[in-house]
Amino acid sequence: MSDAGMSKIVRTIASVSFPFVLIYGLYIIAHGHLTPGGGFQGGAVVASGCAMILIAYGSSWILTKTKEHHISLLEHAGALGFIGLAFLGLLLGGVFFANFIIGEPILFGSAPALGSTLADINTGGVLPLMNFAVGLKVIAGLFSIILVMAYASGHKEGIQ
Amino acid sequence: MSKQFSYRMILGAVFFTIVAVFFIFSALMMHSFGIPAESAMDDAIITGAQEETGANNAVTSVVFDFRGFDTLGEATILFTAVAGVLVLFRRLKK
Amino acid sequence: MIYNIPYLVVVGLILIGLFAVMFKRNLIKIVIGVTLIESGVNLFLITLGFRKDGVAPIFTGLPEGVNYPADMALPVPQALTLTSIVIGVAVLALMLSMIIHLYRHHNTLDVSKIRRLKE
Amino acid sequence: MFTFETGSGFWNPLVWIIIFVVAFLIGYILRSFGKRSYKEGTEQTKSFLSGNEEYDKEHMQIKSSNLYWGFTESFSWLYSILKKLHTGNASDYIVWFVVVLGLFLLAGVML
Amino acid sequence: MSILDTFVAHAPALIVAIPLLGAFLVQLVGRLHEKAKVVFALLTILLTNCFLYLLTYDVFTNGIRTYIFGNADLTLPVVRILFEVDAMSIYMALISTTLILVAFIFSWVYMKDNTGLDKFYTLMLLLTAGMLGMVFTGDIFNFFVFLEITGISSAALVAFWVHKAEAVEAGFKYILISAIGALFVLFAIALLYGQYDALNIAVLAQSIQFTFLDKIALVILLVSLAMKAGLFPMHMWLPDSYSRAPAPVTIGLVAATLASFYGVLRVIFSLYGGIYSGTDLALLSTLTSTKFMGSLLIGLALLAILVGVIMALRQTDLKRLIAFAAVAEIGYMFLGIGTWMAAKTVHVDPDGIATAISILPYGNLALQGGIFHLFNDAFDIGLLFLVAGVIFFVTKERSLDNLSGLARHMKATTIFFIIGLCAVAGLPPLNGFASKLLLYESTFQLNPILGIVAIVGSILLLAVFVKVFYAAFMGPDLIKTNVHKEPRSMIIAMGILAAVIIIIGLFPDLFLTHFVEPATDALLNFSSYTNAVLIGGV
Repeated sequence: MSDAGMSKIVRTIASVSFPFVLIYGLYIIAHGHLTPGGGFQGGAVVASGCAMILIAYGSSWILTKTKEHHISLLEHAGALGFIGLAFLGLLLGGVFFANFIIGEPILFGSAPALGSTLADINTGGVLPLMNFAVGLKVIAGLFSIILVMAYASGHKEGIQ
Repeated sequence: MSKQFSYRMILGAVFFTIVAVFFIFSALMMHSFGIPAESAMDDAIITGAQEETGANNAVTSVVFDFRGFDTLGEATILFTAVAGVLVLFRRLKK
Repeated sequence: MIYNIPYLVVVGLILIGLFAVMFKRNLIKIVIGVTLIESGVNLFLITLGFRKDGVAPIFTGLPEGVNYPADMALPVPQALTLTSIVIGVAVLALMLSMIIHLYRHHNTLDVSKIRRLKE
Repeated sequence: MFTFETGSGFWNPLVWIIIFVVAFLIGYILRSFGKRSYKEGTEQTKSFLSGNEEYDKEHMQIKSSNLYWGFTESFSWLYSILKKLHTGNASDYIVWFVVVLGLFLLAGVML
Repeated sequence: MSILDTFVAHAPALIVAIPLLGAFLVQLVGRLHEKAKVVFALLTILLTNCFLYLLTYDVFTNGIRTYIFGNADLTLPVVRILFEVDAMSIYMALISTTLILVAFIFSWVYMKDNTGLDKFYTLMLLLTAGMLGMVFTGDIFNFFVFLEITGISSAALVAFWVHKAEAVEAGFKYILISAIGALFVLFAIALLYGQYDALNIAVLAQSIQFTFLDKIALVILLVSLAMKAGLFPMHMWLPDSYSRAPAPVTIGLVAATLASFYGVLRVIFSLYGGIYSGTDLALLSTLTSTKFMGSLLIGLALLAILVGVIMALRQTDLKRLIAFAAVAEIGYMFLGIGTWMAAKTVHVDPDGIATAISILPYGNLALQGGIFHLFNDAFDIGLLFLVAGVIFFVTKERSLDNLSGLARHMKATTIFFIIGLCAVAGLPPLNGFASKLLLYESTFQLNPILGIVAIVGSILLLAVFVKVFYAAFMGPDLIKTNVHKEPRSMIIAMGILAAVIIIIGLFPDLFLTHFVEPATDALLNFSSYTNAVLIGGV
């Protein structure tokens, strides 16, 4: 992979297909508590889309658009959101990792009927929130790993 | 692979064979594929998942609720790897 | 006995990986060996969770006539495999970063030549 | 509080410290019998090396790699084995893991 | 329920979660000010320590404490992850947090010229969280996850000085070893899960039948954890990574190695405790296998002691030398376990029929010695590594050949080195002797050769460190440039360890009855460990 990126054809196809990959990944994250998928899987899909852009345009181009520590900040946000939800479970639900939202009359609060049901996104308690936090974390984490390694294999001096 | 046989290759080959034999025996002695020997815990999870976590996906309910702490550890491992990779490729001069 | 073939595949993957780690000299191949062992273990976990004629343990749009839990695949091994895969990614990323640095320092990927620390 | 029993014996650090103090006192008493009349800066304080010149301080220091020369020399056969053992090759570390795994499988599973 | 009770009730989770939260926050805090990250990391560890002391008091008065994550509505079987904290876990957690605290104090000045310090502290906090999780968890898969956290973070920390080829090489070796070891641990976990459909250690321990697959799982768990703990033929990564890591990281690695050793203990005494601690006649068929494994462990432990000290004798790199001494010390700990495993006997009546199985009293004594030695090893080796770190910081010199006359400049360091020397070689007034005495006496009763080898190893260890003392601290003042006094934070760090060593050396009995014996009893008392989960609480 040369750092200058690849040909115009590849770039165009990558930019056109990137939104679809993004939407698909976000769908997998959002429906993690209903259908196969979840934060990790959807995050990996989105991160692979980002990696596609990275390969098409080269890491130097990416680094002109965004800085590595901004991505790192997103990852921190994901990690803090996840552990924060666990701590909230301790404060509001009485136990670390308590599912404190389920049964409450707020978003994601309602419990599904038992047995075979249709998809109702308004269920799951803290699970969808955790999915989002983990999804954010995986996107940012995997992308920053790929970005740093792509940059470092072309440049001697470190990043940041 | 080097052409000459050194002591480590002979030693490694002998014990690799022993380990391989034991592993293959253990594979043959596992319970039959598709018929779990014991499934009390998983059955309890499947029946309790919808009621207790409100999620239709039992796997997600295991990942984020029943074994949520594992997932925290897993997210931490990814965080560790990112921190490790960033440490390795950091700028060395201030 | 025929039902144990998946377990034999698992053992085969683990042994191939172990063989690569033990006897291959290229660092990248060693890392491939580690990932092979990891895939073997992941496959083992997933294999343990399979139930004959079972469906995925998801209630959304569950077909009629599936009596759960007896006809559902076990959910715990799937969760464990997910964890294990992410761990594998983390280990792989760190190993490859170290190999990039090792190559810069030693200008070789031969593991038998990268041994300044010995005796 | 200080003593603990080991089944066939006991250990008490206080006893040891008292013995230490007593030994120190005996040493001090013996030292006080010595002559006080040596003169500093004369030949009396110089070390005697069979009539040879005394080396500089820098050359008097034995390097650490030469410190147990006699021991390492007489056990050179052992050291040559141990050197061969510690190859520093990362694959060898896994080979040793497999060897011990095989040994334990033989000892623990077969029997 | 008072606020203190609430804190104690949630302490097991908080002790692991607080370092994790700190690790996630430390980079953000580090942007505020140059020193803010160090202060923040130190405060995190201090807060963790406070909770740990609360929990220590509770566990030593009220017994085992469990903590279930998430709302526990399903009763049996145990499906949720739970933490099970007994005296042994507390014992290990106290060792790790103290060492990490010392490492943080030491790193204040030691690491100040490096870049990437925010990530350094992140990784150190993650290492802490990983170790604490390993010692607290009651779930075997959770144990694996924390094992990986510990392994990955410490591998990244070993390679922290990436501009040095040796550091990266050591880091790669460490992560290779730790990845393979952890994967085999996971393989064994999967074997157990496939048979019993449980991941909780207590539930598994109740149901284990010691079938062929169980034996294979036991061997794999034992060997891979022993590799991470540095048992003899698999010890070679240990000198590499210990010697090339920055000194504060080395302290963390010592603690991480001991956490793996704790894993070995848990596997033998809790997971397979029904077979090993049981004296039921039905276990007669398993006796040969366990005794053979014990004998093999003893053999490897003796080789570890001898090889460790003999290799240490010819080293010229100071940190590598201490690392080989650490290999020997780990051998002593495994000697304790091995002796306990081999000390089972069968009582036979005149007709040749077995009437009873019993564990001989010296077996328990050996185990006590091993567990006591675990503590001593952590602190003695830790202190010596700190001294080596100070020497490296002041002179920028690793090789003993180029060091000389350091006692003229660094009086405090010299005194701390003498304390560490006496302690690690098992010289009488200090703590190392007390634990080694237990090991000598008990192993001597099993077979006199064991005791003799242990004593010979101890003597050679003294010779090793006398060499270091002569070469580095005595003699003429060769290094005239750049030698300045050691910074105060380093003296405080070494002082904490030295103080602990002296206090335990003076009051070995107090420590033995109040910490080591409860820890040993917690290990040996297999039924109380399982009942805490299966009957009480859950």
